[in-house]
Amino acid sequence: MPPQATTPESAPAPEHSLMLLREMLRIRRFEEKCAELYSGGKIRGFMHLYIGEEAVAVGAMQVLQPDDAIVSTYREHGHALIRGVPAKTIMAEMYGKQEGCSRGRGGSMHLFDAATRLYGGNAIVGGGLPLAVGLALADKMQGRERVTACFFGEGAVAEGEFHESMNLAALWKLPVMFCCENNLYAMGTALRRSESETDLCLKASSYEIPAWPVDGMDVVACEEAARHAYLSVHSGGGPCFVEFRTYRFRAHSMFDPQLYREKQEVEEWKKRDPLVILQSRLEQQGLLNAEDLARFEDEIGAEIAEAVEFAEAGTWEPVEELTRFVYSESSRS
Amino acid sequence: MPPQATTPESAPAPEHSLMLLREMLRIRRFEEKCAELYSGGKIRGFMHLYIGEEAVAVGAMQVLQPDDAIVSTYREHGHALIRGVPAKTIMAEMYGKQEGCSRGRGGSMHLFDAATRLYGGNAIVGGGLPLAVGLALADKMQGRERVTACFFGEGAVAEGEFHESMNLAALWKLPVMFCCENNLYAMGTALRRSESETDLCLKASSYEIPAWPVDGMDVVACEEAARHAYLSVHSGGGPCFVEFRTYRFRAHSMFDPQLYREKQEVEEWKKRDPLVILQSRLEQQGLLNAEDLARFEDEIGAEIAEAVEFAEAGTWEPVEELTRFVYSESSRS
Amino acid sequence: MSSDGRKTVRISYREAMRQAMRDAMLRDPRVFLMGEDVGRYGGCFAVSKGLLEEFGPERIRDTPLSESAFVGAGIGAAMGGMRPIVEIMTVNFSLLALDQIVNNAATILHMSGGQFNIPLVIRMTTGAGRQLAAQHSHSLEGWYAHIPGIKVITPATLEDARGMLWTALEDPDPVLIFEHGGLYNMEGEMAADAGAVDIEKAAIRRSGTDISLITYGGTLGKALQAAEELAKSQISAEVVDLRTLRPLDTQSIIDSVTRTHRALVVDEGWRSGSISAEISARIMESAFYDLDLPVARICSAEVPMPYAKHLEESALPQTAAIVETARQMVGVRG
Amino acid sequence: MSSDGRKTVRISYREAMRQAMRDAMLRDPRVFLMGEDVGRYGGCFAVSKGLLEEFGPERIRDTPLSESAFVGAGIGAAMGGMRPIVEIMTVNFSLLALDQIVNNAATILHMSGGQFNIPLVIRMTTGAGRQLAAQHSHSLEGWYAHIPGIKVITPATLEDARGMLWTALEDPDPVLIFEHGGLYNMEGEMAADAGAVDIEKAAIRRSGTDISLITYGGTLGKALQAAEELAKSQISAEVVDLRTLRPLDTQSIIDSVTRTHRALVVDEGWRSGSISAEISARIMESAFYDLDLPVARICSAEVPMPYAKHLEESALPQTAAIVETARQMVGVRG
Ligand SMILES: Cc1ncc(C[n+]2csc(CCOP(=O)(O)OP(=O)(O)O)c2C)c(N)n1
Ligand SMILES: Cc1ncc(C[n+]2csc(CCOP(=O)(O)OP(=O)(O)O)c2C)c(N)n1
Ligand SMILES: [Mg+2]
Ligand SMILES: [Mg+2]
Repeated sequence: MPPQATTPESAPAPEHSLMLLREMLRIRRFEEKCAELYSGGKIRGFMHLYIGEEAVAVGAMQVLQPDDAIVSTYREHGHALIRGVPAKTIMAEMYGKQEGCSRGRGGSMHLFDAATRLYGGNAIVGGGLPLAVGLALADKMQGRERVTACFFGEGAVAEGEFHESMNLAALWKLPVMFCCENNLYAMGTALRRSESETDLCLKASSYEIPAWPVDGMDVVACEEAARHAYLSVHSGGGPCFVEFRTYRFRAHSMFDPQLYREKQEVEEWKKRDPLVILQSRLEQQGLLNAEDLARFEDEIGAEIAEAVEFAEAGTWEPVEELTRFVYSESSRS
Repeated sequence: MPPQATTPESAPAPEHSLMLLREMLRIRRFEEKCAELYSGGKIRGFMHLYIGEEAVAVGAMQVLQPDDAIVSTYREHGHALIRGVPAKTIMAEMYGKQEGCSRGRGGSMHLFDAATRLYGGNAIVGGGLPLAVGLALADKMQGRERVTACFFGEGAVAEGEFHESMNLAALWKLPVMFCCENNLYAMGTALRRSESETDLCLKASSYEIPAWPVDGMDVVACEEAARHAYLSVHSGGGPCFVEFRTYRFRAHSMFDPQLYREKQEVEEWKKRDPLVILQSRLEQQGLLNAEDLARFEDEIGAEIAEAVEFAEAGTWEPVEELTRFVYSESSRS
Repeated sequence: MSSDGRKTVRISYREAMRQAMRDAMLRDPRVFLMGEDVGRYGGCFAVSKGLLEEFGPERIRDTPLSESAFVGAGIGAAMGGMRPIVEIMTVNFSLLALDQIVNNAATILHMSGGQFNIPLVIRMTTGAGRQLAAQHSHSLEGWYAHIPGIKVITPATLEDARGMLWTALEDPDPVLIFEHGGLYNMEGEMAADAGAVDIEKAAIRRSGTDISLITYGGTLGKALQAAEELAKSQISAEVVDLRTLRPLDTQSIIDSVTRTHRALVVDEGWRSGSISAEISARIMESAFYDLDLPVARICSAEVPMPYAKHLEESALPQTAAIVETARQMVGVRG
Repeated sequence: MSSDGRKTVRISYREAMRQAMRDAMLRDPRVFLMGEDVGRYGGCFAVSKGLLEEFGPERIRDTPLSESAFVGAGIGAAMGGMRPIVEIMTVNFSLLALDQIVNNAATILHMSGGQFNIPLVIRMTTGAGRQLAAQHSHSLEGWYAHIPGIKVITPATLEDARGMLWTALEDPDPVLIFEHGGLYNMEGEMAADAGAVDIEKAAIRRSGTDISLITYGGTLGKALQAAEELAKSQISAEVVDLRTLRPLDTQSIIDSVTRTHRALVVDEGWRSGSISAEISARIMESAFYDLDLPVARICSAEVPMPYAKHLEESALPQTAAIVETARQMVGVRG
């Protein structure tokens, strides 16, 4: 059962709300294009769409500052886009072109960007958590008041690396914002089939980490929850854990017959599409009109078209360079 | 601070109490001999003494049935002895003789015994927990009403394998009795320095596993707590977690200067020596007299002397047999 | 009809593997399958599709994402009298369970002085070639073959996909089965009554006299193509399929090399410390004086696998390189 | 005074390692040590004894028993601008952190297209010989050397124990340091001003003309003893200390073999798939025609290490076997 709509405490400024809607739309349209390009064979390998979960990345990213760090998973297109990695370098990456944000060596699951401190999509479930702990440790030891946001799915909670990382972050009071994207499934495994205790916040509490759930389909609520967490972490209170209750509208990856869930369930959740929720709310409040929406679509369409063009025009790294980046090229660290 | 003495709900029958005392004394004297033999170079490698923690093994073993299984750690002399592995085959094992319970291939950290279903001392912290889960799974799938008792120290709680095993056992409602021997230190690391939340039962609860602590210096209380857990597990209620609050009187292993704790603290705990507690209680109740004690000492002394003799007389496995037991000798499983 | 007149069926490697599991489940009630998404999802690569419906959730167990725990549980269950087939979705994730495999599965029989054997089978997908990048493209079967106490097998044909599992399940000790992800869709004719096959001997997949192409798993197909190619220029290449990487069937390797006097090892693992190094060393030790020229190796480039198709292809052993190298080697008349 | 007239001090391998860490902590505020019991306990093998008192708990960090998390945290901290020295108590436990080492430390520079390097040093004790049995006696440094993206070094002398760490810390990429547990108590004279040394080149520890004994780490001492022994019967053995297992200094190996025409590799790892196999294969590939006879290997028996002293000794490479094998090899005049 999808959670019911909650009206967020304080309504944000109109233009901010419009921006949130526009950002979610950017992810949605960008990924719809990715799906199309995947079918066309332009994008290969494993690709995991974020469609349905846009409110989480958009809400959470609002509170992060430029010098904060981000660690994500293989389902990270949304995080990269909203963090500010140019759509064109992301698209070029998925094409495997050297103009891509990881030079075409990473692909969809491994978007990295030093400029925005995106420490990668990580394709090992739970594998990013220890990295986030270490990034936060470095900040703390160097007296920098930064936060590291770590995104992972609820499936990762069963991994030993989750347990070890939560404890270490809490024990050392490190500035990590653990953002659990609970979309109820890990591939085909429902949360109730993988956890004896399905209340994830209760688990976080067992490490003495402040934790709370939030309606992951409501971008305003997501931003609010993220801000609570951010302030607590940033003020030196140690890590926080936010459970974003969301849902994946598409298949797990591009090869998933979805035998494990009812169409009916998906339809129920689609009624709570984060874009629809915010859009109708804004319309009710008379803050959104058809022109705005049309303008958004146009601008985003143009951005994506440009991204595709850029990727198409991109170049293949010469095979002679195959063995680059196994070790650093400068011999000093 | 050592916990204060608790008077157990129901006082056990006198002869049972005397037996408990005698069993604890067996471990104590056996290990004092081991320490002596280690200094003499008869026993080598790593050896970890259980002295101070005898009440846990003696209390817990009382409730186990012959066809139950046991998984332990490198600190398992007590578990093996009380489970019924003959003192002489344990001693021979520590000598490295082929008459040892593991043919001299395991040593102090790896006492195995098929007859009593002792699935080994395991020298990887946390490494035994998944094995216990699997043994319990096999029992459940084969409709056998057996219990697997899994002993481990509080230090293991920080390992990912603890987290994964607790969840799996709870998720599948497997008959595992998790016996956490909380002696407050993992080598030189105090619990408070390794866990953000030091209430271990609270952690167990986060997997929906029933959990309770018990004074690990009071053998009667230990037996009672173990019985509660056993009945719950045996009746199909899924796993239980018992935190035995105890203390290690000796060094972690034979090479430990104990820089990490105050002599004073050790002395405090020695006042709660499990043997002293039970002995004085029995004396007060007039259930124990000097003769009993003298007889115990004599019998145990004889048992140990025989064990040493047996080990001394034991033989070295021919080096030609070095590569045996890498693979099974019968080609069918 | 196959050459030997047995009735054959058209089948895929995936289906052969599934039949092997189904057959094992039917033959022995102690057998069960446990792993991530083996049930409701139907298996990450659809290998176990339909088994949940047929055998139920007790014997087709979906596990949480806890590689170390469920592999360890497989070891425990094996000691407890079951015959578990533990599926680790891919070799890449098996690193999270390595402690259980190396410190428990491989050692307990020995540490217990022979008291407790571990009749466990662990299946996992291995290999690159599908643009899955650095964390999803490992070929570590040769690396696993370094560990005493476990056996490592690599079915590369339909018959082996169909027949190795049962033999592995009957083995008293832990057997790791590596299935190359690129093989699942391979289709062909297989004897309708195909059943258990040995897991000890290497197989000559094609006889030849000029050079031995020694390989296994995902690169067997490339080696056979190369041999076909070489035949056009009158070079007769023998193709040896190792089948089992531990214990290695050294004798078959040596026999082939003493016939052909030239050896080229093809292996998808990274070159340094690969199984191909071990094979080269064993030939050095046992057939040095039969060699017309040094044993050569074609392995994967020593680089984390790049995503870009052209880079990945250039990192992997390819038929053209095998042909080219073999030509040069045969050109060098001993 | 040493031969070259530099002032020397008597020191143990343990103390040299400690001085190296202390020196690094003093030289670079970004350096810190993190691991199990490195602080209050003083280090499982007393290597970090006293450092907590000098540098405090911020820079000498005791960790919980969470190998995967604190190794991963080391990777993150390195990306965050620190220069962590992560101590894994022994190689046996490193298997619990292998996912972080192989899937993250070794791949991130590459997956990020060169954006994020990992200046991380991981130290661990390795090896057998102290009757610690099957779960505490692994020698996996050669196994780790299979992984592209990391470097593997094995200090076997006082100078290397003192000098390799700093160079490793200055390296922009992950470096794994394997310290053989049997070396800590080794004492000897070391130049008082001993400092950083390279971590690229193998070293000739003793020159010879009849045979090359190629080894590293815990078996260097045995090889040198063997050479001493062989000298008595007029056999001149050259002893090559590899020092770094990845990347291997192939040139130095080949140079030595082309001089001596005979090679015996001594390695405490299990034989199959050991680093010695890679060395044999490389010699095959680059010095085949210079060999008077096949390269030979003396490795550990392929068995989980038994506890009993006599069995453990018979499982490990021993001086006598090196001497005997070398004698036979030199007996065979090419
Ligand atoms: C350690 C590990 N085990 C298994 C996999 C295969 N796998 C990839 S995604 C996935 C599901 C993860 O679910 P969740 O953490 O909830 O994230 P979501 O995909 O729902 O966003 C699995 C099992 C993996 N990549 N890593
Ligand atoms: C995975 C692993 N890490 C580290 C060690 C080294 N070690 C051996 S015993 C020990 C302390 C364990 O403490 P605890 O679990 O509390 O058990 P105790 O020794 O107190 O009985 C450590 C760190 C190990 N054996 N295994
Ligand atoms: Mg999920
Ligand atoms: Mg303890």
